[in-house]
Amino acid sequence: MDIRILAFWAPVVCLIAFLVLIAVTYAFRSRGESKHKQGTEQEKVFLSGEDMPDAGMRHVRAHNIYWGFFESLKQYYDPLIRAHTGIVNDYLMWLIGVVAIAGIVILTAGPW
Amino acid sequence: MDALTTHAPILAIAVPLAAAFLTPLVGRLGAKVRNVFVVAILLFVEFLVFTVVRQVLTAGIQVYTLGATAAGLAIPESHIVPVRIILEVDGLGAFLGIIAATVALSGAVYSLSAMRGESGQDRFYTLLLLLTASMLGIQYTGDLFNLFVFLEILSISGAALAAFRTRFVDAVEGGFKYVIVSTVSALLVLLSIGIFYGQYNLLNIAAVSDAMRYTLLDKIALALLIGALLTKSGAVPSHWWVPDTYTPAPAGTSPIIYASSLTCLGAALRIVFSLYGVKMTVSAVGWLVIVAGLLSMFIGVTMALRQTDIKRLMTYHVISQEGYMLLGFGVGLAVLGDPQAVAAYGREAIAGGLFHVLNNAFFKGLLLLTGEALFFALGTRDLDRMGGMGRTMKWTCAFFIIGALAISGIPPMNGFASKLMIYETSYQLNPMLAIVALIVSIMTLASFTKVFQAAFTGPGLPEYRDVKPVPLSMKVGMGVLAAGTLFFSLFPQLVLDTIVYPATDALLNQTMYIGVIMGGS
Amino acid sequence: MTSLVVNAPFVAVAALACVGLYIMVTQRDLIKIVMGVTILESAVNLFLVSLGYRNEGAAPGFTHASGTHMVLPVPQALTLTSIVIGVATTALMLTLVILIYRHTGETDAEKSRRVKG
Amino acid sequence: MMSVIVRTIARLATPPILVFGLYVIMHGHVTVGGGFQGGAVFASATALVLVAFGSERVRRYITVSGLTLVSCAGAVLFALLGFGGMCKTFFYNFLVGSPLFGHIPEYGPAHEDIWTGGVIAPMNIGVALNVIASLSAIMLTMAVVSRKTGDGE
Repeated sequence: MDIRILAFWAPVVCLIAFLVLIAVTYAFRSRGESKHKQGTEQEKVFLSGEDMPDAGMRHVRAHNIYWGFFESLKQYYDPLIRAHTGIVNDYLMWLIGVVAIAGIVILTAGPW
Repeated sequence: MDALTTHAPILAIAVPLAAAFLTPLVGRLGAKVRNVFVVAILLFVEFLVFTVVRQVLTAGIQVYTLGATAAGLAIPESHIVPVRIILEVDGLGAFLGIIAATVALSGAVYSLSAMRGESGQDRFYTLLLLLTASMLGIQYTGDLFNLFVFLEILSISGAALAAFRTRFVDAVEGGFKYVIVSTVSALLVLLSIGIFYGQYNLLNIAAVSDAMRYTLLDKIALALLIGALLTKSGAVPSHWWVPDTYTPAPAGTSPIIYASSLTCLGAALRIVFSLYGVKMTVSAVGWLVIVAGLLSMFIGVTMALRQTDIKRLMTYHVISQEGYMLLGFGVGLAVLGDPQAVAAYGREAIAGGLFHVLNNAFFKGLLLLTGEALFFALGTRDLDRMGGMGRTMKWTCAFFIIGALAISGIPPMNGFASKLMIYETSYQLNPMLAIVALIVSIMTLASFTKVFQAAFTGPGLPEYRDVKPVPLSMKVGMGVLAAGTLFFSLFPQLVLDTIVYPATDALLNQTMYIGVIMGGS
Repeated sequence: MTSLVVNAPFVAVAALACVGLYIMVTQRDLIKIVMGVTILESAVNLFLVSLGYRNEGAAPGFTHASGTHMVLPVPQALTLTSIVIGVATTALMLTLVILIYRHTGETDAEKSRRVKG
Repeated sequence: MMSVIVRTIARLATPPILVFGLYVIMHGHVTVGGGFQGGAVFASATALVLVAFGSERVRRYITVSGLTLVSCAGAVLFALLGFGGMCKTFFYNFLVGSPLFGHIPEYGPAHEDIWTGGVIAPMNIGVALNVIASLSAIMLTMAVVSRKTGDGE
């Protein structure tokens, strides 16, 4: 009864490793170019010489994210979305269905 | 102090119940007095719950008999009535009690300022306290009928809370769907309780379990109970109500309603392990639970990826994480008849599931609260209309990162620890289970990256230029849950040894649960 | 014949439960769904009360009871509790239906639905 | 507001309904009945009055906030009686043997003795207060709400 799967898992060690990594990263970063000037053209994003668009235009909105994933899995998603009708009758039907499935499994299962 | 320890189980239920009805009276003295009253009561409940935990850990299963001359007299001297109405708190009840009390406390603190300006706050806190009392009641009771009564109180108060902001049409609709689905499932539970009473003339869980012969009627009752309680805990394929109900739940209530779903999961565990145990065909029921778990995981996470409503996205993760727990419990259940397999990985699987329940109550509750904080500040839940909120709402952003890292199972966090236990054990039953679980974990990370990218990063949007950070009490409410998450992350072994393994052993040791009441063994 | 008489309440329970479930699944009107839930509830209550019947047992009232064998009134207490809870749930359901009607002007489950997916 | 026949019948029927409700409440521990049953009977008088005289008129005498107060008071009374048994265990019948509802009846058929049952009789009263007030509040609210909806059409 004394097998512990988490016995080798030490989050504190993991945390210390992360802190060391962060320190190393910071050390590298501090060796970088220091001639950066606040409040000049250097702060702006360089877009092939174009002007930077407005904040609203620059932000990638939520529905654009993973668009390709949904597009390629259309065959999986379409029936799934259609099943989520939001009609309370369907919810009750599924509830009865779950009870029925559980009943069939339990009644047909033999001992062990 | 001694009397308090003896009476702690009933006080943990009765104090919030009585306070719920006192709240409207106290509310007449002013909003400040009422808020202090509610928080004080919940702090007291928290204290009582920890008293119960200490008692259970040191002195074994706690039995409290209502109306007897002494707390331990479960079976009356005259034997006219078979078993009195009792509370029987074992490791599982104590463990879930911590979740219920802590989440309720943080939710109530969060609501103090989040509810400011809403009308009918007295009723809000009444319902909140009722929900707390019913959660503790379900976990502590040793009586099937009380289980049903508390289940109904939980449904009614949960639905009324979900529909509390009646000015929103989705709130009313979510509350209606919840009350219909949970009433029907509670009626199915009552039907199976009737079946038990008709056969054995008993209502006590331990006594029914002792007399159980696993007849045809018992099988039907088991199917009814499993179907109803899985629905109440939001497992696929009857998870439909979960997003509709959780999404519009006001202020700090969505984590509490989530805790109530976990409570129903706890009730299912009580039924399956303590009431039926090895008397049923455990492998069939175990695989049923595993399949429900896999479906919940996969469908939950794939639906979550698509959502653009921040809270709706998070509620689909509620379903998906429910799947992990069910996978753990199912693996443990499937091998329950085989003591060697239980020792090799069954016990660890159940412990992993329970640890995931504990972790989820904290980090998932935290995420739901951050979603509500964004709604509070911006007046919208639509991710498409958000952006750059990490610049103004720094605390909310930090809490979100903690919760998101934990739920996706990124190594130093507690979500990784509990998921690791589930992967390792389910791999030993069937490698496919662990593979599905890993894929789902990746998709979880992907969907929270999407939320983080859409809501917190990016340039500060002009329409939200004068958004203010959330008030102090909301930060405190989220902070309690975040602190819990970090604590479980840093000391998983301590938490497992102190509360999770006792709860696991309480589930596995059915003879002990029966023997405490019926004597013998 | 006697088995039919003894089992008549249980047949009624099954019939009522089927009617309730059928209404809940097929009828789209919210009020009718609430009615279906209430019918299912009465089926369960009838089931509990029928379980309480004991041959030649007296009603457990302490006045003018005949004989000395009284029925243990547990099923009756359960039924009563379940009726009380039923009143509360029905009131809540009807309140929410009224609110849905006020918001959407519909009592149809499909037309009044605002969230899905 | 209904026709004069309905109103007259309602005037005549209300007092007996109230008395019968009180009887069922007060004898709940010796005969069939109790707080909920009696409370429901009592509250049915509210329904009758509401239907016969209309919610506008009823609202002049009883308000929802007042009813909430009564209902909470009933629940608190019930809870206090439960806490009262804490000298032994919760819900312990601490009134047995005392002059207040404390007589111990003999086993089997007995004469009516209303002073039995211990805490059960006061608990019935608490439950009845709660049930009367909350049922009336529900009916009053629904009457008012449905009136408003009717006007909006």
